[in-house]
Amino acid sequence: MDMKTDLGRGLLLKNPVMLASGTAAFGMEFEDFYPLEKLGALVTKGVSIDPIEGNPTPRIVETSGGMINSIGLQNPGARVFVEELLPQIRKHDFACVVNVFGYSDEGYKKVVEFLERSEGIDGYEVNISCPNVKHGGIQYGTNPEMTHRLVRELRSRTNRHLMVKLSPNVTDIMEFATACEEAGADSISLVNTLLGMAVDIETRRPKIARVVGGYSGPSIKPVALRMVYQVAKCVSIPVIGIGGIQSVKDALEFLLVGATAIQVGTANFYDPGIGGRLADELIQWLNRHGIDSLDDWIGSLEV
Amino acid sequence: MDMKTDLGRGLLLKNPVMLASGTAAFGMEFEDFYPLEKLGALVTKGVSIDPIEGNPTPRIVETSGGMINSIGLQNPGARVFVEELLPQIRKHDFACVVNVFGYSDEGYKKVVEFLERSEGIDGYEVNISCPNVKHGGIQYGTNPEMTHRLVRELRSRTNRHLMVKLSPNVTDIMEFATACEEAGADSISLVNTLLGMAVDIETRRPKIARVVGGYSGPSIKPVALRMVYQVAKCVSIPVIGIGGIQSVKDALEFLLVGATAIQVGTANFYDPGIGGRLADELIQWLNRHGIDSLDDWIGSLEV
Amino acid sequence: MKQLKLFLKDKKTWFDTAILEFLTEEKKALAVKPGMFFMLEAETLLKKPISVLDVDSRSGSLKFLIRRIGKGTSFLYDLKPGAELTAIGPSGNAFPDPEGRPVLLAGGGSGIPPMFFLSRILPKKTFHVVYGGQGKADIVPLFGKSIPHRITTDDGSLGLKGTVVKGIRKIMKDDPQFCKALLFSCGPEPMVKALTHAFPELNHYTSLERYMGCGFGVCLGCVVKTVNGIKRVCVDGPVFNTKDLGWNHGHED
Amino acid sequence: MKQLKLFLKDKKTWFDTAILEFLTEEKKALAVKPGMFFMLEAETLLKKPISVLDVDSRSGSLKFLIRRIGKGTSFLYDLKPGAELTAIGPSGNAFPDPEGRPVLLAGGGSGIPPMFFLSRILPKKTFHVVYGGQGKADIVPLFGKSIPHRITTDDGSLGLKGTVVKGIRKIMKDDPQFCKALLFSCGPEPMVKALTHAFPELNHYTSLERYMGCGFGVCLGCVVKTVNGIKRVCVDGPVFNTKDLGWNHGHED
Ligand SMILES: Cc1cc2nc3c(=O)[nH]c(=O)nc-3n(C[C@H](O)[C@H](O)[C@H](O)COP(=O)(O)OP(=O)(O)OC[C@H]3O[C@@H](n4cnc5c(N)ncnc54)[C@H](O)[C@@H]3O)c2cc1C
Ligand SMILES: Cc1cc2nc3c(=O)[nH]c(=O)nc-3n(C[C@H](O)[C@H](O)[C@H](O)COP(=O)(O)OP(=O)(O)OC[C@H]3O[C@@H](n4cnc5c(N)ncnc54)[C@H](O)[C@@H]3O)c2cc1C
Ligand SMILES: Cc1cc2nc3c(=O)[nH]c(=O)nc-3n(C[C@H](O)[C@H](O)[C@H](O)COP(=O)(O)O)c2cc1C
Ligand SMILES: Cc1cc2nc3c(=O)[nH]c(=O)nc-3n(C[C@H](O)[C@H](O)[C@H](O)COP(=O)(O)O)c2cc1C
Ligand code: FES
Ligand code: FES
Repeated sequence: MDMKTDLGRGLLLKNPVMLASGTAAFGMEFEDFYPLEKLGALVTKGVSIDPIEGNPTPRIVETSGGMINSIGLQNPGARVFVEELLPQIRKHDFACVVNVFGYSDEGYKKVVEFLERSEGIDGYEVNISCPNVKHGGIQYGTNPEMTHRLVRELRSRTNRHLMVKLSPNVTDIMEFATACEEAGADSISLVNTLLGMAVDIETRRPKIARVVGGYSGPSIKPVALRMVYQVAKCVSIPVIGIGGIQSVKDALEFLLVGATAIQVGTANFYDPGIGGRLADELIQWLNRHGIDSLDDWIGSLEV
Repeated sequence: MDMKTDLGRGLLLKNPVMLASGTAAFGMEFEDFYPLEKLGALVTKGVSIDPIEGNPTPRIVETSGGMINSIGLQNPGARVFVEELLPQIRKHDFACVVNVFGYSDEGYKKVVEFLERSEGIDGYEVNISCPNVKHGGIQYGTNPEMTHRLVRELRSRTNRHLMVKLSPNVTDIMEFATACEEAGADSISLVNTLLGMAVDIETRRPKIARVVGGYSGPSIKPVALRMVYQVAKCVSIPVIGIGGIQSVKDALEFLLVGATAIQVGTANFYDPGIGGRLADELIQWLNRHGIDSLDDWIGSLEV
Repeated sequence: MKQLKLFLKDKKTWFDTAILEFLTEEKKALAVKPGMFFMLEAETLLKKPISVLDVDSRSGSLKFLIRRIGKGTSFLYDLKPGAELTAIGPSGNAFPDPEGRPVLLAGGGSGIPPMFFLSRILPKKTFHVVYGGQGKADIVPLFGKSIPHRITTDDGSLGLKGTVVKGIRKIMKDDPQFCKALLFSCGPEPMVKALTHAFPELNHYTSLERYMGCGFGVCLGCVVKTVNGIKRVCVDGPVFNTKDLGWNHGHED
Repeated sequence: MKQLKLFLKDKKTWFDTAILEFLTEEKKALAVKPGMFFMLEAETLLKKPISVLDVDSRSGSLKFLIRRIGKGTSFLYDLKPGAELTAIGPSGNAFPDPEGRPVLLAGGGSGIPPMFFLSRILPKKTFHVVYGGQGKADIVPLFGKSIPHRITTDDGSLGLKGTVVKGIRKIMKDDPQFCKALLFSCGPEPMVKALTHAFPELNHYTSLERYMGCGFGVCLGCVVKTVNGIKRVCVDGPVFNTKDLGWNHGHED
C-alpha cells in the first residue's frame, strides 16, 4: 500500500499522519508510546523569536465533547528550540514542521530568518490563527489582506515548505485560503481552535483565567470537516485537515473530503498512542476496502 | 421568586425559558409533555410569505455531541400560519414570537407586513442566519450593512418587538450586534447553527443530502456562550442566549454571562419535557443559592 | 405521546438481533398498535425509532426487536436485564384494519416487527407472512408453526431462495385468495420498491424508514413527498399507501 | 510512561470516597513511588490525574483513593469490580527520600494518598502523619494503630478540632525531633499555603494540583511559576520544594 503523500516543495511524508502543533510539544514524550518513525510528520509547539511565558492558570478545561485551552503560546524561543530541542527531534526519521508565530510581521520574519540558519527543518507551519494572545496574533487570521502580505513576506525568505494554518473563526474561510495560495503558500492546514468559553455557576467565574480560549476536540469535527471540504475545492495546493480526529474513521473522513494529510491534536492528550496506531490502521482499512493507494481515496467523496 | 424578564417593547416574559425556532414547530406537539403555560415564550418555526417545501432527505444526522440539519425552512407560508396555526397557539398563555424569513428584503418585508394584520403575535424574530437555503438568506447574516438595512426596513414596519437572530458563522459577532442595535432592533438572539458537515466513509457520500448543514446541540455551547458574552457586553439591548442548552446548569450559564432569556433548541427533540422542567428548575436553583431574583443573576459573572 | 421509563425484563439474542422485553405501567404506551414505534434512549444524543414487536397490556410488557447496525442499536443490543430506559411514544399511525380481508404481511430484516405484531392480532386464515433476509442469520425464529409464514433468503440458507417477491408469488399460487389481498410491507426501501413494481395491482401499505430527529413531529427531519404534499414519516406515517408516495410520481423521495 | 490497562479487583467506599484496587502486570506501573500518579480513564474526554495510594508489585496491585467531586471522579467512584480501565502513567516525580531524617506527612482530604504510600515505606519512628478534613466523613480510616498519625477536623467531629497546622504543632510538642523535620504535604492550596506560612523554617515539599490536559508533559496546561522558570506540574512536579514556588515570590501562581 502506497501511503506516501506529497505536500509539495519537498515535503514528502511517508504517510499522512501528523501530530498537531501544541498537542505534542516537541515530540519526545511520545517515544514511550510508539516509535516516532511511524509518524508522517510532527508539527512542533509554536516557536517565536523570543521566549513566551504564556497565560495564567487555569489554562485548560474540559467541556462536552471537547476542551478549551488558553496556553498563550508558551515556548522557550527560537534559540533554545534550535540548540536544545531540534537536535533531539532530528534523531528520528520523520518530517519536522516547525510551527512559527510572531506578534507582528516583524516577529514572524525574525523567527523564520533565524530558523533558516538551521539544518533539519522540513517546513514551517505559520500560525496566523492563535486566539490566545492578547496583543496581536488573531487579526492576521481574520484579515485576508494581512494574511496575504505576511505569507508573501515569508515566502520570499524561505525555500522550505510553507504551510499556513487558518483560523476557523471567520465568515469565509475560502477567502483566506485563496489569499494564502496567491501569496505563495505551499499548503494550507486547518482548522485551529474555535473561540469558546466556559463558566462555573458555583463560583460565578470563567473556568479559564483568560475567560475566552480555544475550543478543540471531537465536537469541532463537523465544522472542521466542512471548512476542509470548502477549501480543498477552492485551492489547488494541498490541504491538511485538523479538528477532532480521534479514530481512523475520522482521519478517513478528512481525507475523503479532500485533505492530503491530517493532524491529530487533542486526542494525543487522552490517547497518546493514537499517532502510531493511525498510521497502521489507515493501511489496514484501505486494504480491507480494496483501495489501492491513499491517492485513490483522497478527495473521492461523491456529492 | 421573581422570574419575569423584560425583553423590551412590551415583550415581558413570565420566565426566561423560550423554545427555539424550528425545534418546536408551532408548539402544539409539546402539550403532551407539559402545560405550555409553563413557557416564557415559544418561537415558531420560520415563516415565509409563500410556502417552502424544504430540502431533500436525509435532512438530519447525529454527530458527536450534536446534530446537523438541513431542513431548508420548510413551512406552510404566512397565510396558513395565520389562519390555521396561530389560533391554536393563542389558546395558550405564553408569548408567541414568530420567526420570519425571506429570500430578499422584499420577502422579509412582505411576511412582516402580512403578519402585522393579525392579532396575537407578540414579536418577531428575524432569521438572517439560516444556513440551509441555497439562494440567498445566508448573506444577510454575514454582511453587517445588509443586516442594518434589513432591520431598519422592518423596524419601520412594526411596533411589535423586533428580535434579530444572528449567525455564529462570522468573524466578528459584535459588529452584527451593533448593526442591529443601531438599526432599531429591540433584542438580539444568538446563536443560530454553525455550518457543519458529516460524511459516510462506507458509502463515500455526505450524510445529508445538501452536503453542508447547520450544526447544533451541546457541542456548540462553548462557542455560543462566548458569543453571547461578547454581545451582551457590547450592546445595551437584551440578548437571548441559544446553543446547546440541555439542563438548568446550561441555562444558568447563558444567563450568567449576560443573556436576559434563553432558548432551548435541539434538546427538545431528545428531551421534550425540558421546556416545562427548566422553568421550575431555574426557580429551585436560584432559591437554593439564596439569589432573590433572576435579575440579580443575569450578567453577574465575575471576570 | 409520553416521555416514559421502560424497564428491561428480559433479552434474547439471535446473531445480530436482540429481542428486548420491557415493562411499563404507562397506559398510553400499552395501547400501541402494529406499525407504531417508540423513540428509545440509546446513549446517543438523539433517541432511536424502534417499532413495537409485541405488547401485552395485562402484564405491562412491550417487546422490541433490535438489529445492531450502529452506535445506538449496539447500545440497545448490549443492554442487560434490569436496565432502565427513557422512551418517547407511542409514535406514528398504524397499519389500517383489514376488516377481515386477506392480507399479505411482507417483512424484511428489521422490518419484521410490525408484521409479527399484526400476525398476533389478525384473525387466523386471513393473512400470510413473508419474512425475507439475506441469509439464515437475518431470520429470527419468531413464528411458530401455527402462524402461516414463508421465509425467503437471498442465499437460500433458509426457506425459499430469493426475495419476498418470490415468496408472495408462491403464496398466491398456493392460495388464490391472496391474489387480491391487501399488501402490508416493512423493510429496506429497495424491497418495498420491488414489491410495488411486482404487484402494482395490490392495495399496498408500507411502513417507511427515515432518519428521525424527534419522532413526534417537530423537527421536520423525516419528511416524504406524497400526492397530498410533504408529510412527516414520524406522525403522518410511518405507514403510507404506496399509491400516495412521491416515488410513484417521479419524485426522488 | 505507558498506556496500560487496569482491572478493578476490589472497591471499598467511605462516604464520598472510594478506594479502588486494580491489577496490572505492567512492570513500569508497579515501580511507582509516593507522589506519582496515573491519568485514569473516566468516561470524560480527558483522563483524570489520581495519585497512587499503595502498590504491591508482587501481587500486581495498585490502589487509588477517589473523592467524588465531579463527572470523572463520580464515574470512578461508581466502578464495579471486573471493570477495565485505560490509564497513562506512572507520571510525575516523587517525594524525595528523607534518608532517615524525621518527616512530617501532612495530607488534607483527597491529598492523603501520597502520605499513606509514604507511611508504608518510610522507616518506623522517623515519620508522623497528620490527616486533616472538614469533618468525620472526610477522614477515611486508612491508618492502623501502629502508624503514628493524628487526625484533625475543622468541626472537631474526629480527632483534634482544627487544621493540620494545629496537628503539627501538637506533634512537635510531643516529640521535639519533628521541630526540625522535613515537611511533606498534599492537599488543597489554602492548606499548603497555611503550612508554608506557619512553618517557614521547615524544608517543605508539597504536591501541587492543577487541571491537567495530558499528564505527561505535552499540553502545558498544568504549569506553575517557580524560581527556576515555568514548570509543568505533571512531569516536573507534582512535588516541589515550596521555597521554589512562585507564590513565595509574589507570583499569582
Ligand atoms: C419508524 C421506524 C421504525 C424502526 N423500527 C426498527 C426496529 O423495530 N428494529 C430495528 O432494529 N430498527 C428499526 N428502525 C431502524 C433504526 O431506527 C435504525 O437502525 C437506528 O436508528 C440506527 O441507529 P444507530 O445509532 O444504531 O446507527 P447509526 O450509527 O446512526 O447509523 C449506522 C448506519 O445506518 C444508517 N442509518 C441510521 N438510521 C437509519 C435510518 N433510519 N434509515 C436508514 N439508514 C439509517 C446510517 O446512515 C449509518 O450508515 C426503525 C426506523 C424507523 C424510522
Ligand atoms: C497530581 C494530582 C493528583 C491527584 N490525586 C488525586 C487522588 O488521589 N484522589 C482524588 O480523589 N483526586 C485527586 N486529584 C484531583 C482529581 O484529579 C480531580 O478531583 C479530578 O480531576 C476532578 O475531575 P471530575 O471530572 O470529577 O471533576 P470536574 O467535573 O472536572 O470538576 C468538578 C469541580 O472540581 C474542580 N476541579 C477539577 N479538577 C480540579 C483540579 N485538578 N484542581 C482543582 N479543582 C479542580 C472543577 O473546576 C469543578 O469545580 C489529583 C489531582 C492532581 C493534579
Ligand atoms: C493545548 C493546545 C495547544 C495548542 N497550541 C497550538 C500552537 O502552539 N500553535 C498552533 O498552531 N496550534 C495550536 N493548537 C491547535 C491545534 O494544533 C489544533 O489546530 C486544534 O487543537 C484542533 O485540532 P483537535 O481538535 O484535533 O485538537 C493547540 C491546541 C491545544 C488543544
Ligand atoms: C432541525 C432544526 C431546525 C431549525 N430551524 C430553524 C428555523 O426555522 N429558524 C431559525 O431561526 N432557527 C432554526 N434552527 C436553529 C435553532 O433555533 C437554534 O438556533 C440552534 O439549533 C442552536 O440551538 P441548539 O443548540 O439548542 O439547538 C433550527 C435548528 C434545528 C436543529
Ligand atoms: S422525526 Fe422529527 S418531525 Fe419526524
Ligand atoms: S498536564 Fe499536560 S503538560 Fe502537564
